[in-house]
Amino acid sequence: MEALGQISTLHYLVLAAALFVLGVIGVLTRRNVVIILMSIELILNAVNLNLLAFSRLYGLHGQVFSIFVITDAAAEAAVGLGIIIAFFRNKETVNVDEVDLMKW
Amino acid sequence: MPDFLTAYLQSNVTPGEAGSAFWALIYVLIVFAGISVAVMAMNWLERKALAHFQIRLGPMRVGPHGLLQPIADAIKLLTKEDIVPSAADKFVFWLAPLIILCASFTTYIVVPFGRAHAITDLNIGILFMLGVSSLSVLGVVMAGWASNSHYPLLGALRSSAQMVSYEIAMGLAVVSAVLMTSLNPSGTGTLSMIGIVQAQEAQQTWFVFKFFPLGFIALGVFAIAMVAETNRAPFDLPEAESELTAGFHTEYSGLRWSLFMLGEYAAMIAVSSIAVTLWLGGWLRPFPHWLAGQSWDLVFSLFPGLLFLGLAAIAFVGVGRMPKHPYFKIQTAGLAGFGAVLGLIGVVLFIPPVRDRVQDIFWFIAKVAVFMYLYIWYRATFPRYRFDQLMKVGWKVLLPVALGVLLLTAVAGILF
Amino acid sequence: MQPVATTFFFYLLAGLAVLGGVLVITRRNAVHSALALILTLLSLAGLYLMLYAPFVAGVQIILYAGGIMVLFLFVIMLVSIEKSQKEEQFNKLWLVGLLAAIALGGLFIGVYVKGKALFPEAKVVLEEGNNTQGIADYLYGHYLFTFEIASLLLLVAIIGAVVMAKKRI
Amino acid sequence: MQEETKPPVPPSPGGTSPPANPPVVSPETASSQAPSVPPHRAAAPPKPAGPVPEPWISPLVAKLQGHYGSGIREAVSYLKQNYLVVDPSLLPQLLQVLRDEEEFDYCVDITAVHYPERENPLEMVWILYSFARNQRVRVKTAVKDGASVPSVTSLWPTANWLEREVFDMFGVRFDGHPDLKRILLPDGWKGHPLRKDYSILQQDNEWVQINLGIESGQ
Amino acid sequence: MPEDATKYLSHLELGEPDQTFLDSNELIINMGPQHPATHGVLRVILKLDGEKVLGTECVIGYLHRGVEKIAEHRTYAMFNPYVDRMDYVAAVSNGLGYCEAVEKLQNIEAPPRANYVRMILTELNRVASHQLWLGTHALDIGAMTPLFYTFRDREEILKIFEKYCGARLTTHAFRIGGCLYETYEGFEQEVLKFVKFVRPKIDEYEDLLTTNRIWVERTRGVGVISTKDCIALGVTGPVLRASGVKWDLRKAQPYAAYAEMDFEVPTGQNGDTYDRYLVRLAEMRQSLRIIEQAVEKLPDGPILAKVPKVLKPPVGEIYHSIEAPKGELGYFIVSDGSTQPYRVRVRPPSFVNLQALDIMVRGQLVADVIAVIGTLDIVLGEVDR
Repeated sequence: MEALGQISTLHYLVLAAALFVLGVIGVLTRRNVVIILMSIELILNAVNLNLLAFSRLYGLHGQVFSIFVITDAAAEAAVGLGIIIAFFRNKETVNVDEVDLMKW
Repeated sequence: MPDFLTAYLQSNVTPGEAGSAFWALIYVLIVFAGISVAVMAMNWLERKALAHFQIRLGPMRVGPHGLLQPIADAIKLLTKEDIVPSAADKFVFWLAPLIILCASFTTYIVVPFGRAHAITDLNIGILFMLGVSSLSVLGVVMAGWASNSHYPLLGALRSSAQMVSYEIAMGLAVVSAVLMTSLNPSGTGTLSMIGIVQAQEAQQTWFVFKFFPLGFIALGVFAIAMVAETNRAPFDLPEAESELTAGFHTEYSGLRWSLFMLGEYAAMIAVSSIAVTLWLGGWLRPFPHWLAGQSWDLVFSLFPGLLFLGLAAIAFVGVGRMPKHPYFKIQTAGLAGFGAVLGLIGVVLFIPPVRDRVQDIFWFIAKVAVFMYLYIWYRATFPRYRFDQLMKVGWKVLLPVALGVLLLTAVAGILF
Repeated sequence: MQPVATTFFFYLLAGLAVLGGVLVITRRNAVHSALALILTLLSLAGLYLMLYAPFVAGVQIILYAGGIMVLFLFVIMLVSIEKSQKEEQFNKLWLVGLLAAIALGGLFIGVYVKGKALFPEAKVVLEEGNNTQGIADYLYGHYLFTFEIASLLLLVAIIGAVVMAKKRI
Repeated sequence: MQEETKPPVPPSPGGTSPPANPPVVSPETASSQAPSVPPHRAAAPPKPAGPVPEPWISPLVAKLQGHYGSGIREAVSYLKQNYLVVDPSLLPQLLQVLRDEEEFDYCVDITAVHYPERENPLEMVWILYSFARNQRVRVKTAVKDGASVPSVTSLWPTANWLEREVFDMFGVRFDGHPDLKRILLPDGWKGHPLRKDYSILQQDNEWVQINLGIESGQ
Repeated sequence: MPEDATKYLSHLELGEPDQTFLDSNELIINMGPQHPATHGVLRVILKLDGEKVLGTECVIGYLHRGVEKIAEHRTYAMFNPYVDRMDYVAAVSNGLGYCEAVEKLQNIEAPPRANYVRMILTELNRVASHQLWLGTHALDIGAMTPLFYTFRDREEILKIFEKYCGARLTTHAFRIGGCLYETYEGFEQEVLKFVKFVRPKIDEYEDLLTTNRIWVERTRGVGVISTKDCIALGVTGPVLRASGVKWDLRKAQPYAAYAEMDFEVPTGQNGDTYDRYLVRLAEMRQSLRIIEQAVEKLPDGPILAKVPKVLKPPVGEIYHSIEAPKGELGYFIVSDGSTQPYRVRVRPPSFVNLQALDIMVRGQLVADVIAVIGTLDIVLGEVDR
């Protein structure tokens, strides 16, 4: 444990980057819309972690912003899931590759 | 070691604040064991009280007046076959009761049983409690889904919809109480559980009487919402046995089922503790200012000991009324022993250092017990709401009332 | 209150968060994905506590773990997962996506390491006791307009969600 | 039904059955007793003269007879209870008239009695009641085995289950019934148990074996 | 009527069930036969739109014992105990209807004392039946406590039955031609004592429920059935009376000695579950009134008429019906002059009333189905016979 040393801001940033990348991989590669939405949540959380890590350096602004990000995530989840339900009702699937109509 | 103990006895902060990991651990163990025992006692009391409401006797066979019934039940549940439906999602099925249990037990980290009798004092205490207790919704949804059966799924959907909707009214009622904590010269309130009680102490009134009737209405909203939140009668639709058999835990049996029960009762005690802390002055004794003074302090500090002596007296009356037949010899001896233990506790509680140390906890528990009794009373009296009516009560009655109380509290806070 | 064993807890929580993230994007069953995401969210809440942001941690637990994820689980239960489980889980561009994402991650880390010099030496003293008040001051003072915009956003989201989820569009 | 001249009163045990016979009759004999057609003179002789069927004279009957003529075979009053025996061809109209014009708005019961020896073995019985008159009337008609009877579900929705039960128990088909299927017995059951040719010990062994997995239900 | 007759049709067009609960236009849910709220072995198939009921279909017959067939193979007297097994919570009423029907057919008259004893026992049984109904109905709606109260008080009635004829539930209290047993020593006092005991208890049930907000919300406007629908569906008993029809066979066509009794027929206006609850409670009070009067007027004399050893009713048929606690209970008996009935048809009130379930729950919620099944007061032993 000692070898790893004191936890610095960089540690948090690397963790946030890892989560961000995981989220991006999910968004780019998965076909299930629900899981894509969850990956987006993962990305938003990585951003939050970044904001909080920097807020240790620059003051409370980061924390306030992370609250806004969480608000945004809630709004996004509500609308996104609404879209998924509407989509599923019409297409009987949650596969994003099948969203290939401009109109139904 | 004695130094350690005396140092502890003289400290007046929670172990979390003191940064004492050892005492925090001890507290965690004590609180969790205490809650488990309280759940068992509550179980017994509920069965007995409900039985007497319903002109029955309730458990009578295991131990005198069924006193050992919870233990017998626990043994039965532990040794029961653990059935997992073959089509269930095994992992989630296994995880769900644990989540509910953890969610309801974790809340006790911030419950202040006394100024120094909490595991720790988080400065977001009430937020933490609401947040963690809202996690039990996850357990409910998971249990319903993992059972892979219609009734549990419908029960879980109902139950989670109910919990999520009542959380809002509950949160607003809590906010109005938190708002009251800011009515001090510095103008800053607190979210800390201990801070809230201290604010009531400083303002010389319980928040239930603050801006009467605003505090009272807020407590009312919270008291209704907390019954719905814990899925108890008359809001126990998720478990409406006449409609959905047993709701989300239909497929559970044995140990896992008992974990659900444990979680449910622990959550009941937890939300009651919130109500007591926020509105009923937490660990403060009744009439701290009206009946102030040394002698009154002394009188009130005698209550715990007197209560236990009273219980012991009841036990001994029971011993006297036991049938004299040799068949009841063990039972009689058991009851006498129980009475003796109660009496001993009562005597110990009269020792001055113990007395001073314990009376906070006593008043807190006494207030929580009132709410526990109310739970039983509701269950004996009320029919069950229908789902749409329940939603109507939550959204169209409690929510506007809570909002109004919040607004009026803010206005009152500025004016007075 | 001084955090204890910071290093240990950081690695524990970071490990759990990454594990959860990996599970989110690899699980076949969407419910398991959601549970993994909850694990990530809770460990992140722990990390927020370590970053002296208890209020954000509380909000994270209430809103994310207790609210948004319940919504997710609801929707997953409503849409039939049996069918989607049998389908191919990843789209055809998975390799490209993976490479792009890893490149992005490399870029990030590179920037962080290079830009380490930009981080101020001295940390701001964030008082845990005043955290909530501080946030409130910013929220209702400095960021009041943003706050109002956020409430408008939520209103729009509510209307949007209701419209979307209605039976007939 | 055309050449039937005798009123279709319930059968008597016939002259062969001595009145002082021991009461216990085995099921087989009971069901195979020949209900011959002689009219009601067979009322137990030793009894004090009990009530006998009398013609039912009332404006209602007069009106119906004026309307339907010989379609109303008989209008009888027995034990202060009135019944009409009518031709099956009159059926839906007559019942509709009774309901709409004579205020017999409550259909108490629909049932049947099986007389295997008769030419028209299934006697259908409609029991009607009028709230306005506080009066009951029974409408009876006899139909051939396998014949179907018009359904009165459109007149009285209550007939729905009652007719299903008659179908279940007697095998009478009802024309125009929306959902004629068995009600008390399981759907695949063979036989109609309340017919006299269905022994009390009889059961659909095949059904029992397939669906219950036991050799026999008895 | 034919144009709106379709609204009474209860068979469901069962489509492909939707597994997802999402477009739940055709969610089919099966309730029973093993379900705690179906009062026995009733199976109801529910077609739902979300929680809203689009239609129901009852599947009955799980308790079918062929009572009518058995009757054709028993003598008149031997069949008497079987009728107790139909509506087993109101066995005395069943027996009364059967005995009176056979008496009419045989042209015997029960002595006045027998009629009064019959009336007392039948009314006691009506109270017991309504008490059992109230307890189970309240339990279905979630109020647990009334069940224990009503069962405590029903116990006293069962004790009287037990003392009178040795049985508590399937009493076989009456015989053709009267009652077999003379009343026991202190019967009158005990019955009067019971009446005095139970009056305040009925107020007690009312205290618990009548003004209870949740109870009122759960029952008012739930399972409404109009007078017209009631008559069209042949619904009788308290359900009909709660819809505003003042019709009680005890008044309309008095049997036993009801003509000499002074009592009222309680009615409701709205035909909803709450009114049916009030009507039944009022009926219990009226029953107590009848009992008091009957005990007061209880004449002396023989309790059993002279009945031939072997009953051979003359050829003919009879339909006799009484007001059972659930509605019109009729017996249609065809005699061929032999010792055994040629055909016994029972017109079961529960069976006919159960048909109204569909129209009462359409458009309501699933939870109301349970309330409505409870308020119909069905006994599956009678539905299935």
